[in-house]
Amino acid sequence: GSSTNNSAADATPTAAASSDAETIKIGTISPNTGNLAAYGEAVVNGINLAVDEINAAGGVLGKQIVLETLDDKGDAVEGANAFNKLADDSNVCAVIGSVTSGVTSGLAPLANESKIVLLTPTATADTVTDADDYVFRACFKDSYQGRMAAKFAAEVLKVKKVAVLYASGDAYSAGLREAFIAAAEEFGLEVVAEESSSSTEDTDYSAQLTNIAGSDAEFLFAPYYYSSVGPYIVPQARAAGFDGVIMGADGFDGTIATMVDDKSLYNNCYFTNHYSPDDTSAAVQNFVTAYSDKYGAESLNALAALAYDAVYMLRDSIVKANSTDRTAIRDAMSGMSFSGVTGSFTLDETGTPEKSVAIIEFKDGAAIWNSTLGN
Amino acid sequence: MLRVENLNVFYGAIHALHNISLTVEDGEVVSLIGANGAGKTTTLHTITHLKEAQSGIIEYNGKDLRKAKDNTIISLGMAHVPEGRHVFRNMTVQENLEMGAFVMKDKVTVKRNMDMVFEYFPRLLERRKQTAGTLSGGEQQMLATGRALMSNPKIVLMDEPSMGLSPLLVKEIFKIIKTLHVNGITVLLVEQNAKMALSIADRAYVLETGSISMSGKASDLLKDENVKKAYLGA
Amino acid sequence: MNTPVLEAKHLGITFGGLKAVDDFNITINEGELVGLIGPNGAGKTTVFNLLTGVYQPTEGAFFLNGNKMNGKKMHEVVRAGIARTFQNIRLFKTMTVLENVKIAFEMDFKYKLAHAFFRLPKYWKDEKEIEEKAMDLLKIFNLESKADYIANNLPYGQQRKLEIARALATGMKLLLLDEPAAGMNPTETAELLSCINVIRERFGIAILLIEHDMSLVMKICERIVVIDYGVTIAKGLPKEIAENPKVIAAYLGADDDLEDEEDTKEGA
Amino acid sequence: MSDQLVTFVLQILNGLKIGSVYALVALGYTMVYGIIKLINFAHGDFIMVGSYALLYTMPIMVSMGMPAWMAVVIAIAICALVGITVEKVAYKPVRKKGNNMSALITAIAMSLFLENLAQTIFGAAPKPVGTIFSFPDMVFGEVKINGNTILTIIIGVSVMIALQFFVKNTKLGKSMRAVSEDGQAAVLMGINKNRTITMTFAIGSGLAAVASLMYCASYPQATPTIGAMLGLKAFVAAVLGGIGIIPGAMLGGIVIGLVESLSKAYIGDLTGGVITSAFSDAIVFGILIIVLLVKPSGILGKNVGEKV
Amino acid sequence: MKKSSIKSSLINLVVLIIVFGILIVLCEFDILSNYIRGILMVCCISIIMACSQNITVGYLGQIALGGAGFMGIGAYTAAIITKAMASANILVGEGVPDTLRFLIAILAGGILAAIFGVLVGIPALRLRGDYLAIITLGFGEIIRVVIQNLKFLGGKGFSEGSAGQALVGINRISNLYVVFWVMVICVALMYTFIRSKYGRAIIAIRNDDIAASASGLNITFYKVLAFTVSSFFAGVAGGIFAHYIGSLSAGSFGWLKSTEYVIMVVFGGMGSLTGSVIAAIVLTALPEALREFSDYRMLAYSVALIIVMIYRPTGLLGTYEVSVTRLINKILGKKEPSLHAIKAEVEASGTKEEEVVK
Ligand SMILES: Nc1ncnc2c1ncn2[C@@H]1O[C@H](COP(=O)(O)OP(=O)(O)OP(=O)(O)O)[C@@H](O)[C@H]1O
Ligand SMILES: Nc1ncnc2c1ncn2[C@@H]1O[C@H](COP(=O)(O)OP(=O)(O)OP(=O)(O)O)[C@@H](O)[C@H]1O
Ligand SMILES: [Mg+2]
Ligand SMILES: [Mg+2]
Repeated sequence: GSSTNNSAADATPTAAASSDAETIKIGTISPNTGNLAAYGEAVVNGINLAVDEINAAGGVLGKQIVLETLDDKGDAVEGANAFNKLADDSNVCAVIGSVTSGVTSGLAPLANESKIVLLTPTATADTVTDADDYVFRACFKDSYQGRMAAKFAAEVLKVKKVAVLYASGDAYSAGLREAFIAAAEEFGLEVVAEESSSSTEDTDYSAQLTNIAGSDAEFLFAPYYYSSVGPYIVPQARAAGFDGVIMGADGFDGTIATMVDDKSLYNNCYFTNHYSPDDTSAAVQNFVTAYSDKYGAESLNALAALAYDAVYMLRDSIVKANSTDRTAIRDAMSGMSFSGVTGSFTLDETGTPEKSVAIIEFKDGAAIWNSTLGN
Repeated sequence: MLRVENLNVFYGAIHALHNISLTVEDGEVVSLIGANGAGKTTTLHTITHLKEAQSGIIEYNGKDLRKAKDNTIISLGMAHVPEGRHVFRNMTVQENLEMGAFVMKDKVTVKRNMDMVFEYFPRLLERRKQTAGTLSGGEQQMLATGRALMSNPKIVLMDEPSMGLSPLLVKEIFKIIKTLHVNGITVLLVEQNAKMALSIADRAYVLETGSISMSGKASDLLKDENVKKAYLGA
Repeated sequence: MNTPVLEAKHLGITFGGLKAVDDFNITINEGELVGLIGPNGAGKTTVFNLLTGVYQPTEGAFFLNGNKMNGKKMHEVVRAGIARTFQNIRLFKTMTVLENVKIAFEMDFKYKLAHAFFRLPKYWKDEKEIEEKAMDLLKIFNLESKADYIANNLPYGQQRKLEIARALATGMKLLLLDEPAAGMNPTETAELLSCINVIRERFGIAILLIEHDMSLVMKICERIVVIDYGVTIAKGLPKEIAENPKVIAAYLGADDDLEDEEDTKEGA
Repeated sequence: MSDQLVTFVLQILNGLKIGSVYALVALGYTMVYGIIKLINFAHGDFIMVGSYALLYTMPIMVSMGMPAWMAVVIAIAICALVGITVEKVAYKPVRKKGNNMSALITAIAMSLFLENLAQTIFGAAPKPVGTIFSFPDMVFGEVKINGNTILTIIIGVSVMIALQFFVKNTKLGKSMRAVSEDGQAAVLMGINKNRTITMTFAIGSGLAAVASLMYCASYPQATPTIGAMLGLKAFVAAVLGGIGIIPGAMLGGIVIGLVESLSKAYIGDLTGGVITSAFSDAIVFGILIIVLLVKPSGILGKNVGEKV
Repeated sequence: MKKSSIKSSLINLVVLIIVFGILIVLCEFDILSNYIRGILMVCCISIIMACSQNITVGYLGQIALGGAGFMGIGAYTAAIITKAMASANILVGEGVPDTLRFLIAILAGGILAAIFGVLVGIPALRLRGDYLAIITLGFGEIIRVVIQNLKFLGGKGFSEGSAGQALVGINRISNLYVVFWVMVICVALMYTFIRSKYGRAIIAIRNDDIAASASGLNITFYKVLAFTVSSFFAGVAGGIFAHYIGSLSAGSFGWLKSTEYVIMVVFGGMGSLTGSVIAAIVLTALPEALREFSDYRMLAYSVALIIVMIYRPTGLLGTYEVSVTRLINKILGKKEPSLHAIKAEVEASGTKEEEVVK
């Protein structure tokens, strides 16, 4: 379980420089600048929050955790440089990162070569953890999440005709779309319209949504991030005349902060998530409160929660290994069971959690737990 | 009217003008002659702020020109026909002439001046609506000269106004300079065509590799053996 | 003389309603030097532009050694044998004098991409040969000592000469010179004149010359063509032209109280 | 109307909606390019500045009892100020000493700078912009026209006409043209070159604020990087229409918007799914390339070749 | 001339061997960390890219913003080829060095990029200046979008591929020693190219294209040639990149990446290959050196760029080429008229003059 009894207020500074023996150094890699910086920000906040809590509670193995937070700008080369820098530092016992699947795919082989754990909180592309022994993640993978969305559509919402809108240039979005379509067939859904945008950073989806509204789809699967869901996709879909269900994946988490003034537009929207913010469990509530107090609710989303959990996963592994040896940590993490903000799970042989998904629904501007689905 | 004293100008490390001094009195036509690269253009450029001086005095009607803002020079009554014409290539002939009267407020005078220019250069009237960039070399030269006359200048600095012009037009240009002279307008004239320049000027300066080597009454210089040899091709 | 070097028949071009050149005819024989004069804006430069493929004629045709040249691009015309200089000097300003000339030996360079990439012997041989040829050309213009200068640093007069040298390097049969003496003082003009004489002797090429400096024109042109408003108004020997009343009215101007132009630049 | 026709009309309207925003941004681009021949890569980021300015001043306006859109007045002032500052601090010194290329690089660097500065100040997380105005939609049978789209087009056309008049007929406008063609000669004519360029930037950047108002009305979110793609598209629009030509920018913006929307809507069906709507950016560039090859200076561009 | 040129080639070779020797020693004795080695690898890639872009941007004087697109073509081609070879068991296994596959792949990457260079160059180069900039940018974006949507270029590739995903599992067989020499050879080839009639023609066209055709140069041919050569080397750089990073996403070859390399060219000096080399190293290392400042590093980077552009608009070297021979002569106290130094100065003032005279 995760330790949750501390508020952030009395956290010790994370950058405290003390001698090697007294601290445990963890490296992190995320896009802190550039156009993905918003994701990096949430992840870094989540990590900092967890580390501050752990340190305030006495650290790990009696030592304080020190972070080395590096930026990859969302660029593979920058990511590789950052990773090498961390791997070269023998004090760094594990690396948390990176955020996007694109960059993380590039880091995975490096992690294996340097024999250091690479734990990505958020890279959901299926291939990320496939080949490499040292690569783990805190999130479920796209194929799983996409499947769950289809299952929800078919079994809970009982819709028949579905449409898909996705970003073909984005690994996350394209991966989810593939999984959803594959599962749609299995669950007897008919895909009546499929539209795409070139990236998740587009601002205008009206043309595609007009087509979708013109089809007889009752359900739209749109795997995008909150930054486009809130201001663009949902309002534009409604403006185009689509009144059906709009469903997304964990990228939807955080939409509340990006909604336009008319919250009723978002009714009838669902998404699969790693956790539910209104879950009454202590772990979730403590996280939500602590995060909002410290960084504001604006950037609170699944990315932050996963990053937060990643730190605790790593802590648990270190405790279990009772050492900061890189390989020992790997061995401890392999197949570990964990329970945190984003649920309770066990890592499968590739290093990916098998966990249930929470289905969240928007109701008049609030995110409300709807149900929990598992395989 | 115009007094230049101990002027020094550099292009990077190249010392283009060495301690140049010259004066132009009210109503005079003064010629500046010299070989290619002697610094004639540089002198004119420095006077109208197209080039910065290193040291020296430029005084115009008692006013320190070096301290004046560069775009106010024309308002002081000084117009410049620059070397290389510098017409506004994408504007029509007429628009170019209007630009010449940019600082003038009185529309009637502008109209009158434009008519005067068209009278000097009927060719420009024919080409009134043509964009200046497509004019022939000589036509552009006329336009540049005409444009400078649009602002009722008291003094005109002319840099090789006859360059590239047909013999007929060369005569025309010199006639215009004479007319200006008669009308009391002061002219500082830079010319390769030294013989003609000297023949219409009151006084002249000879510039040699950035220094004034000779000066005096134009008619005297015209007879000077050295000048004849070097610049008149005698 | 069998076929003339250049034969232009009824050449004409229109710019948006303006007939810049109309029914222009000219025949130039080997070794001949013909002058093309006329008032500003008469269409002289435009004739050059037509003859070098800058513009395509809207009417007529022209032939080099009997071969039709219409429709050819500029570099094709040059390769066929017509080279020119420009009214506003166009040098490769940031390159050395030698490089400026070497460029124009394009036709003589035979080495291929592979030779260049790997510096095979053929590369060295060609480069060396052409460098020698280029230096020979520069010598004619007294520019050999300036071979390593950046073209932009040359005084105006020498830039003009370099432009001519570069044109010669193309190995042309007909040279078009557009106001080579503009902006030159009488002394420099005289030098230019002797240069032109030297290249005529050395290369035996034909030259078509645009110039407003009548002292030069009258001295070296064997024949003169006068155009005005794009139309040919006179053709003939220099003497005839100088006395032609039409030419005087349109171009030369009558003698008057100002100093006479003709002898202004005369001398040396 | 048949369903297909309705959809088609709707898609045209979608195109006009984004196209009119591109047009507004492109006007600012063209304005600056027309005068100093600089592709001001930072122009898109001025839009970003405008959005943040709106975001933070709107609540103030509302609390003072004024309509939210009045915030644009302050946004214009802020954008103009930023534009002038950028010009003075970076572009002017580079223009004095440098060449085209160094100016272009400076503009790109300035764009990077503004984006990163915004991120440092406002954070990377996207911020929603409240409702600026809700213009009633117009309904014609089955077709519903978005009020904001109509307003954006009206504003775009008015700005275009005003700018065109301004450049052709006012003294400042004429001095802008003169400076753009030959700065040295312009000074000789008595034109204050620096002031003219400063004014150009002020106007161009002020326009960016207007553009961001209309942009935020349709796409209500501010992030440090919204300007990047928007700026690029608008620049493409300006080039397509004929850069430096004011009506060209307007036309280019609308054309790009329409191409984008129609290609997103129909390309999949037309090509049997080989090319999907995700190619819309590629198609926009493809159209641009074709237009430029046919007409190298853009749709309304004049082809003034160099006189030899 | 031939003799002195052989001499200076030899000197350069000796210097390179010494540098390489130092590199081997540093690597073999583990003095260089993986981190530094990675950066050195990226430097080599950047050097090839910057030099290749210098051919179009610097020497030909055309603003081209599509370099990364060609790099992408090279990268994907090379990656797909080694993947195919690996799965078909060609040139793999005991005794066959990975380097052989690597070299074949990057060469193929270069060739395909060059072919696209011709295809793009012929229409694009009819335009000039800012128009060319936007059109090359457009081609670059089209290339990116197409790659993004090709199924066999995503995921595990081939029939297991999935569009939009990063192409993963590329053999990381770019060895720093090999890459070093590939980089040296590329730069040397670009140097000999520029110092031949081809390079001269390209520079002449930048100076004055009308005068160039009046000298008999087929400017379309030379422009397309320059563009093609530049694309070829960009493709080679892409091939190396693919085998260094091990996974590719089309997003990394967008126009912003292209501008990064153009920035290197301008920073080092348009028309100076050694300038590009230096700039590639500096600008690759600079963001790394600024890591300490984390969030502020991109701010610092952009400010640094602006400052350089203000105080040194022609870039660090202008058109000056650093030469070891000259350096040695200088140390030995031999005087040699340094022609190119003069040239650099003229160009500096030349550009300014152009601005004034227009
Ligand atoms: N922009 C410049 N950069 C560097 N040197 C220059 C520049 N302009 C002029 N010079 C140099 O300054 C000197 C004087 O030039 P200037 O143009 O004033 O001569 P000029 O007498 O007008 O000659 P011309 O008869 O050719 O017009 C020359 O040596 C010239 O090379
Ligand atoms: N591209 C063009 N578009 C429109 N008009 C043009 C173009 N080129 C030339 N003209 C016009 O054609 C006429 C002839 O020009 P050209 O340059 O041939 O004259 P020129 O005889 O060389 O005169 P100069 O002696 O002054 O150089 C001029 O009136 C000019 O305005
Ligand atoms: Mg001069
Ligand atoms: Mg002419």
